[in-house]
Amino acid sequence: MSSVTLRELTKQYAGNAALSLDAVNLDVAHGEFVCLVGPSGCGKTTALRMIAGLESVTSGDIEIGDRVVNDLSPRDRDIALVFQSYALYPHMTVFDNMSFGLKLRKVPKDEIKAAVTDAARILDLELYLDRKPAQLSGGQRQRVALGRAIVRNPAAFLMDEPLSNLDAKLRVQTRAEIARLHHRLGATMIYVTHDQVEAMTMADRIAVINLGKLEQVGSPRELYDRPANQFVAGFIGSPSMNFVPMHVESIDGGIRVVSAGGDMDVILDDVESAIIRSAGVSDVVLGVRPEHIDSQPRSGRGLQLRASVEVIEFLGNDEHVHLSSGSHELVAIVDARTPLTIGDSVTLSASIEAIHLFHPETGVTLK
Amino acid sequence: MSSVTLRELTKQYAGNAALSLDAVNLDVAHGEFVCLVGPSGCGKTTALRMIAGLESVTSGDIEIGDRVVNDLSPRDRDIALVFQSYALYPHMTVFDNMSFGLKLRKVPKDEIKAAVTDAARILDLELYLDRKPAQLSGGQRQRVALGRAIVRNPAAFLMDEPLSNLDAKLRVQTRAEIARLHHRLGATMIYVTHDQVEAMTMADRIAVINLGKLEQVGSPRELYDRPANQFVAGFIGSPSMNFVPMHVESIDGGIRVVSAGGDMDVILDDVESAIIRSAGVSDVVLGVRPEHIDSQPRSGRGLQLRASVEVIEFLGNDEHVHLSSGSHELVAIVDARTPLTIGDSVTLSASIEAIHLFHPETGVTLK
Amino acid sequence: NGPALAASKKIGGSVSIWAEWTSTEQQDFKAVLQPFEDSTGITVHYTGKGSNMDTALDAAVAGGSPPAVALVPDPGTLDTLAAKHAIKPLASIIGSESKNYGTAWSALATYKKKLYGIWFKAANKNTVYYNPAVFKAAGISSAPTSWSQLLTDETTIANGGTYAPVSLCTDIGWPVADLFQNLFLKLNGATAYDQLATHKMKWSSSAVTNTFAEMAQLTGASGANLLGGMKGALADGSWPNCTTSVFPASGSPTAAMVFEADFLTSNVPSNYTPGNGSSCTLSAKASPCYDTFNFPAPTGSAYAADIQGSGDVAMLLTSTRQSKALIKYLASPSAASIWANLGGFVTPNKKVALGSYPDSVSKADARALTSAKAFVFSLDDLQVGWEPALWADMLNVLQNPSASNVTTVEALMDTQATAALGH
Amino acid sequence: MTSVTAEGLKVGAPRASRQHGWWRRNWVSIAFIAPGIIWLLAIVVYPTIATVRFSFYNESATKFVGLHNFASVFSTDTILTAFKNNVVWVLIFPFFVTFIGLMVAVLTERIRWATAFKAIIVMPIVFSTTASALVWRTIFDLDPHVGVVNAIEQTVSDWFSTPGAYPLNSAIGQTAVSLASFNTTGAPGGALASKSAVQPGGTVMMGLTRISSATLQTLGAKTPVAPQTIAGGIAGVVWNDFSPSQTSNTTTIVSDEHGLPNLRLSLVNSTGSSVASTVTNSSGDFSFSHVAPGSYHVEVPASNFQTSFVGTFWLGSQSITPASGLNQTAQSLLSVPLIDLAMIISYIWIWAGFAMVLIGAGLAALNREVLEAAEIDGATEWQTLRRVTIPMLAPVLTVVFVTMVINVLKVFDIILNMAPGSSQGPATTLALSIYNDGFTGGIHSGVASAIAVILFLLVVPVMFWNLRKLKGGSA
Amino acid sequence: MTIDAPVKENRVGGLAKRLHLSKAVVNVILALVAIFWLVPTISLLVISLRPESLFGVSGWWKVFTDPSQLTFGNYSTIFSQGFATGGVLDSLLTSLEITIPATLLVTMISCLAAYSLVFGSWRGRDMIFFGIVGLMVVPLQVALIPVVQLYREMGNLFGLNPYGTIPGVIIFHVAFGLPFGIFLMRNFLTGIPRDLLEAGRIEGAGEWKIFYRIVLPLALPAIASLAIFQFIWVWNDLLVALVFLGGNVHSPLTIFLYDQTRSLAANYWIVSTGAVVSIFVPLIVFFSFQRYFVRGVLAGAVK
Ligand SMILES: Nc1ncnc2c1ncn2[C@@H]1O[C@H](COP(=O)(O)OP(=O)(O)OP(=O)(O)O)[C@@H](O)[C@H]1O
Ligand SMILES: Nc1ncnc2c1ncn2[C@@H]1O[C@H](COP(=O)(O)OP(=O)(O)OP(=O)(O)O)[C@@H](O)[C@H]1O
Ligand SMILES: [Mg+2]
Ligand SMILES: [Mg+2]
Repeated sequence: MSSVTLRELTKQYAGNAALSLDAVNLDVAHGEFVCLVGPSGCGKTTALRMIAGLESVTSGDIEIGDRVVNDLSPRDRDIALVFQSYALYPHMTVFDNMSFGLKLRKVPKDEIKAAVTDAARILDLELYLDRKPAQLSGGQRQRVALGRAIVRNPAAFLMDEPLSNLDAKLRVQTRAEIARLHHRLGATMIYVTHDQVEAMTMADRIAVINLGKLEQVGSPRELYDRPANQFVAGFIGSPSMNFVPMHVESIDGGIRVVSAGGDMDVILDDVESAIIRSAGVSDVVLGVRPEHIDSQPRSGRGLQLRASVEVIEFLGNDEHVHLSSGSHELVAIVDARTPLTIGDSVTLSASIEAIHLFHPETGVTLK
Repeated sequence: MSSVTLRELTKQYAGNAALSLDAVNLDVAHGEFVCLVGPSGCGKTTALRMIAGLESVTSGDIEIGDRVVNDLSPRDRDIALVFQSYALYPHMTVFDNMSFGLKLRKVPKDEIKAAVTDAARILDLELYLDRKPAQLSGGQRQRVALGRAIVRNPAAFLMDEPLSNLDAKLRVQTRAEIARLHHRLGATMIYVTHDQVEAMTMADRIAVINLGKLEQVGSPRELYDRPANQFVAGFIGSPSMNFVPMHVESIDGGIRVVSAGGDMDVILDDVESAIIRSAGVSDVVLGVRPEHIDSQPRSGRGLQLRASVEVIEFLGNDEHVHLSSGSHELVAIVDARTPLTIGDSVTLSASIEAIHLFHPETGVTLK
Repeated sequence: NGPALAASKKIGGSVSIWAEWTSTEQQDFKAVLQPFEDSTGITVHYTGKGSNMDTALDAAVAGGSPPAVALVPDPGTLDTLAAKHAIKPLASIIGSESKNYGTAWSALATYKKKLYGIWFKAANKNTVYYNPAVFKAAGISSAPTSWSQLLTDETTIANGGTYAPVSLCTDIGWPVADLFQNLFLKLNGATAYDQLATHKMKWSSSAVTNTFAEMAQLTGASGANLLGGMKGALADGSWPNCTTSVFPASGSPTAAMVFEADFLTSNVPSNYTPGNGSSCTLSAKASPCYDTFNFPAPTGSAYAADIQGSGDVAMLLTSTRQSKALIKYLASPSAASIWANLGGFVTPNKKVALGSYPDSVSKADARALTSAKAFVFSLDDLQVGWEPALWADMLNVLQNPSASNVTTVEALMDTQATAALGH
Repeated sequence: MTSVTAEGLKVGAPRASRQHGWWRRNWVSIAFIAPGIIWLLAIVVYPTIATVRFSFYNESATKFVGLHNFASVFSTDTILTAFKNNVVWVLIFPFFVTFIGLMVAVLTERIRWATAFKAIIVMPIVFSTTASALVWRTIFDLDPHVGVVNAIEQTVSDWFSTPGAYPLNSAIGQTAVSLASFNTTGAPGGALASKSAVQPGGTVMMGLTRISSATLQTLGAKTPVAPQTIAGGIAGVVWNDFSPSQTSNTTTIVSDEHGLPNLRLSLVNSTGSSVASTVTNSSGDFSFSHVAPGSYHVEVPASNFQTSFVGTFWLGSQSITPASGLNQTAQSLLSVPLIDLAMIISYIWIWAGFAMVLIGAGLAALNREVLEAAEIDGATEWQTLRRVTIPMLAPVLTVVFVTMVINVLKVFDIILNMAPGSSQGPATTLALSIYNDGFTGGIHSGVASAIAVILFLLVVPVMFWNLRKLKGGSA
Repeated sequence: MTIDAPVKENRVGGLAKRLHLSKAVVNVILALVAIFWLVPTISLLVISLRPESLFGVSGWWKVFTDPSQLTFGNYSTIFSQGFATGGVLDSLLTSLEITIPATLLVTMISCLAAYSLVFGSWRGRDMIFFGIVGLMVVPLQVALIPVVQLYREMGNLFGLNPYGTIPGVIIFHVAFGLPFGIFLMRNFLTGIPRDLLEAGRIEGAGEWKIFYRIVLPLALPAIASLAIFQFIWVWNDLLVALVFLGGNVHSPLTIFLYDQTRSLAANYWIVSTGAVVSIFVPLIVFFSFQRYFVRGVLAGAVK
């Protein structure tokens, strides 16, 4: 139940020239739930392990509460960590795996039993308490790893993709349990996930990391609506935002951006035009989320888009429609009942609010 | 490039009273892509390992092509397996891990190199070819495991949650690559996943397993639209289908099912009523998918539903709305722009086509 | 038992003593100690250290808790310990008992003019053991008394075809060295022997070359006189295997004689009776015999009565009433007589009556020892630092006595001796 | 000034805290290793240093002699021999022990009687080396009645060549020779021929000696009689010309002498070709009838003395590499005595169990799924073993291999106990030299210490190799 | 049943047979190896059961045709002294008194040190390890006298001279067992995934707890091997006991057996008898540790 602060935190592994974490600054307030997301290998696990005290700090500081803990041993940091690799004790039963931390703290036997039984019930592990990890399925192992963390009552939870091997149902269930746990304990949580839904639904704030650098931190809605740059825009949301390079054309006082083949175009209003002008670019990257593409043409301002249907992926209620417009590939999510067939030429649209524009070189958000 | 057939396949692990696989019959046609889904611990990995020849068969038969392979060693089955736990060779570099199978087959050096480089490019592993597994992130390891399978050209691919540790973007990308691989090679694929989207988008057919038993096999649309029973209905689709126990009431010639508090009710037509009557039940379970719940009341036949809003989860374009109706919890997916706030009392609806009815004891689908 | 003991009154307490002896010898020695314990009330703790005696003693001295009394098998150790002041001079302690030993023996226990030890047990390495019945089977009725007779008898026995003349102990070479030393002593005398021992005489000298040549006569061409030929001698010549072919515990002997010191007695099975009587038979079951003769010198040699041997010298490491009493007791004839009586033991203690020895063989042995004109200690034991090399060289010559090889080996031995002894 | 101080503080403070942190982080690790280090320093390192010091002193450790001891180590043929033998041991033994241990450990995983099998393989370690050496010494014994190996060899060789009627008497190592009056041609055991020529109508007396009475008894030899002349033929007698009662009589037949039955004889004419052959009867007499005029010799062909197999001297020092004819130093460096092989075999017998147990322990810890992955990748069992199991076992295999290298660098007890004395010189090793030079007859230092120091230095490369390998292997 | 049979016959063809064959081959190979290994062992046993007089005269295998050669004479010789001080049973106890503590200490200290070498983060670990492996080569003989002198110094300084006492022997054995012990344990521990220790560390386990609750259980196969070997080596030691026990009235089994032999050479029939007698305890040790060689001790630990 402490805040966690990273100051210019940097990590370089021996034998690896690149920085696995590059001057990351992050404040996680007491009781806050922060999700770390980012592409595989961007440094999420590294960050967690450094906070936990398992990796030495190359430079920068880690504060838990108001102490710099750089040199503090993991066990003095009072945190729980769910390992991406589970790291179960192979020689102990599930019960012993989960109760180990409590036993070390000399918690009375019956309390331990109660806590473990409780966690096992939540995680649907009651039947397996006497098994050894080798006799469990992948998902069961992951749940044991999770259980091991939640039976304790630490100041902060660090969780490294704790639900990645669970099926959808169990995942929703466990997600809810973690959220409940977070509320009940008021514990600070730093949670690595690659699941959009998890990040969006659970996090107070999401931190997006790329190549060891922190790209943006903000509430899910902020990241979704106002990504700081093209990377974040592309990373948040699934399927990810469609990007199309566009050319900037001046038209009577305003600005119009248009794709190479002319199959897409947007007319900007004055404010937007001014921003583009001040950026002094002749090209921009247009971004539009698949779920914001309308299967109907629209009258009025906004994106107009002519394309042909390439692939349709059925997803129950929705369909992912892969489109080809000029030389560009786009994805749109449409209602499964929309009558589309492969090869159709369609005109689609998106409202002006749903349109993002990015600097073609730096990727910084312009609109 | 062979069919895979399981006949009454059963597995019981030593020291585990329950059957981990219980008389499973499954035909995977030559070149077909079948996804195995099911709750954690249901026997998916067990099935794959048995097909691969890593677990002995307790009873039943496995055929690959038209040979019974029960007693054939894995080496002679010409399959590739992506392990849930990766099982990388710790002493080899990424390159060696991926090329090992080819080297064993005495593929010429340059062909090996080409194949590995190609796979590494697809999987974004080019920078890591010289590293050992211990120096990789979780997702990178998983990609190596995947790469090891795809560089080979086996008769069948068995993949155990091969994308679980990848971020959304990479996952979509890799998913596409696997689909492409599948088309290119025409290889038979048996693919374990807990990701709905993967299963729905990639599979020719999905096999749903529960507690070691095969519940239903069918195309994604079949499973989504016409689940054989309540388990499949609940398992396919995320968030999963809402289930509400209802009482059967006869009304002038037809049947009306109504929830305990009366907050929900549906009036059935003649055909439907006849089915319910012939089933001779006085209670049914009603199922409706969250995405099929309309945020508007509707005139005409269908589900009418009065509820209060409990939790709203923001998901970018959509929101998951957790509702409480009488003593029942439901989830509905609504457009993020729908003006809802917590505590609101709302009336929602679903069309009669979206309504499923299940036998209260057996769970068998009635409508 | 002896009058010397009757005089001493009960002292009590205990004393520790170490020696090499284990097994049968250990029991015999304990029998020697018994009367001492009985009459003085001192408990004696005996520890048998076997071939590690020297090391163990070195360690014990270094470790600061040595035994009160120790018996070691070589005079070099005595010198080393005396130099370190680890042992006590004995003259005043044992008094008149020191006169029980001949000057040769006393000299060997003296360091810087002080007497530090008494030679409790001695071994006569000039002894040759033979099976009288085998000799008789070849038509030889008496043991050879000259070198040439020995060679003739060998041929006779060989021609008989049934028995090999000699079962040669080879082991790692020390028995061969003993054989060489015997022959060298008998051919060249004690003075030359001492010069060779201290490397004042070169190994490449003609005396050595001659000795090797004579030794080759003894073994015959490619070991023709040896049991199993040269190959067999090398393969099976390990101690004490080499004795069982002359004195087998069951069955019949295969060889006629074996060269080694008198300690071989303890390896002769107990059903053998000493002597060369008419009743001796070839079968180990009926009454087999063993007998010895002195290693013969060439006829008319002046060195026939020179003796080569070894022994165990008792030293005092800690001086207490008990330990002094014990060493004095060991120096007394009564102690030695007890073991003499049990057999397999000879002492240079002149005061021990020949009558104490149980049989003709040990009597003859003791007589030889006490009547020796000159006594020399086993030469190889004095070659500190290259003793194993010397043994190897001896085996080398044994296998290939050709003149050229002898020259090579002799040169080698000179180098080795110089390296080890510094001259 | 103040700003500088502040600056200094800023730089200094974290450093101080880092160091403090070091101790805090590591004190447990240090405490864990401390007992071992202290123990080793006191009881092993200290004497080692003493040894290094002694290697520069004379034998009684009283005088500094510089490199003298090392010089004499390298100039002494026996020590060169020891070096060479150590090399032979190191080249053969560790590899085979590790290999057999690995194979056996891997294979035992598949059998039901694994525990029993392991016990059998481990048993030899449990014996003291003295006992093991004793056993192997009897197994390799020269005498086929005692040594199993030679017994087997004999059985096999007897299938191929049948011994003669008067084989070498292996008990005493002799074979028949003729007396001087009956010329010898060839070596003992070769063909013998009558000395003086004989014409048809003449008689031949051939006295041989060194015939075992046991042989005569078996053949039922009878008292010989002087031969009677036969016209146009040659008659004669062959007898054992040895009588215990008249040892000096070598010209006439004495009453207690025996004829030599069953001897094959041939009549050889003046050109040296055999014209007739016969076999003596029970009194040793023989005759050739209808002999053409001329002068003849009667020959006893060597085949009569054809010995049965006499055994391989497994424990002997004959070289199995061609080294004869070289000078002493070259021989000590190049000859590999047969006994080295015999001892290495025995030592493998002793130590394979050690390797098996350790490697078994390593196998127990392997990640099975990785091995399964190899199987899926199409590796045969052998390939899996070679390319996956062995590399993953590298740390344990290194332990076994390095331990065995060091073990054979120190080997001496098996030689001391197994080699017959005559072979100890040719089979000696450095450690045996230390033992002999420095240990028998009290403790000397000097050369022994120098050898020990050299041994120590020999291990350094092994350690380097081990360390490098381990670093590469795990991350 | 009768319907099933032909189907089963067809389906696997020769392949199952081939598999069975390979299993049979393994069994045959191992049986041959076992026989090769057993011959000397049996011969030792037989030698100990034959009278002294037959040794070196005829092959031991003769007992199989002439069982009358068997005798327990050698055993009764050895056991003749019974329980008395200096008797075989007294020596057995002394051997245990030396061997058990020496084994426990070596195992414990080696594990601790190896843990520090593998999982510690202090610098110079490799150098220390390097040095320790180097010490494996120090011949025991060269250390005897310096250590005895050291013992005497200890006596002078602290009034406790371990020379001549059983602890003195143990101290020496432990020192000379440590280099191998540390070497073995270190190389074995490198195979334990670090994640496991880290998990323990995070859960609040101190190094000691991690060591004995996580690492030790996982290292059991290695510990068992080390213990077995250490036990056997100390059990079979003669030299150290001879040198260090001085005049101690209790002596281990090896010395007892040594005493049964004569001063100038070994009596092999007694040596073999003694060897047979002295293997029983180590064999029991082996069998009781055998069960720790479980397969896949680390299975399921990490992904
Ligand atoms: N070696 C084993 N011994 C005993 N039981 C086992 C063993 N391996 C798996 N099981 C049990 O068998 C059942 C099926 O396991 P399996 O690994 O096939 O599940 P799964 O469907 O792959 O689950 P997940 O999605 O969690 O990986 C589980 O209940 C598991 O606990
Ligand atoms: N021990 C190591 N030595 C060298 N490089 C390493 C080591 N561990 C990780 N790396 C590298 O550091 C980078 C960050 O790794 P990290 O494990 O933090 O990634 P991640 O964000 O957790 O990825 P994933 O989602 O795939 O688990 C990766 O590129 C990885 O290859
Ligand atoms: Mg990670
Ligand atoms: Mg699984």
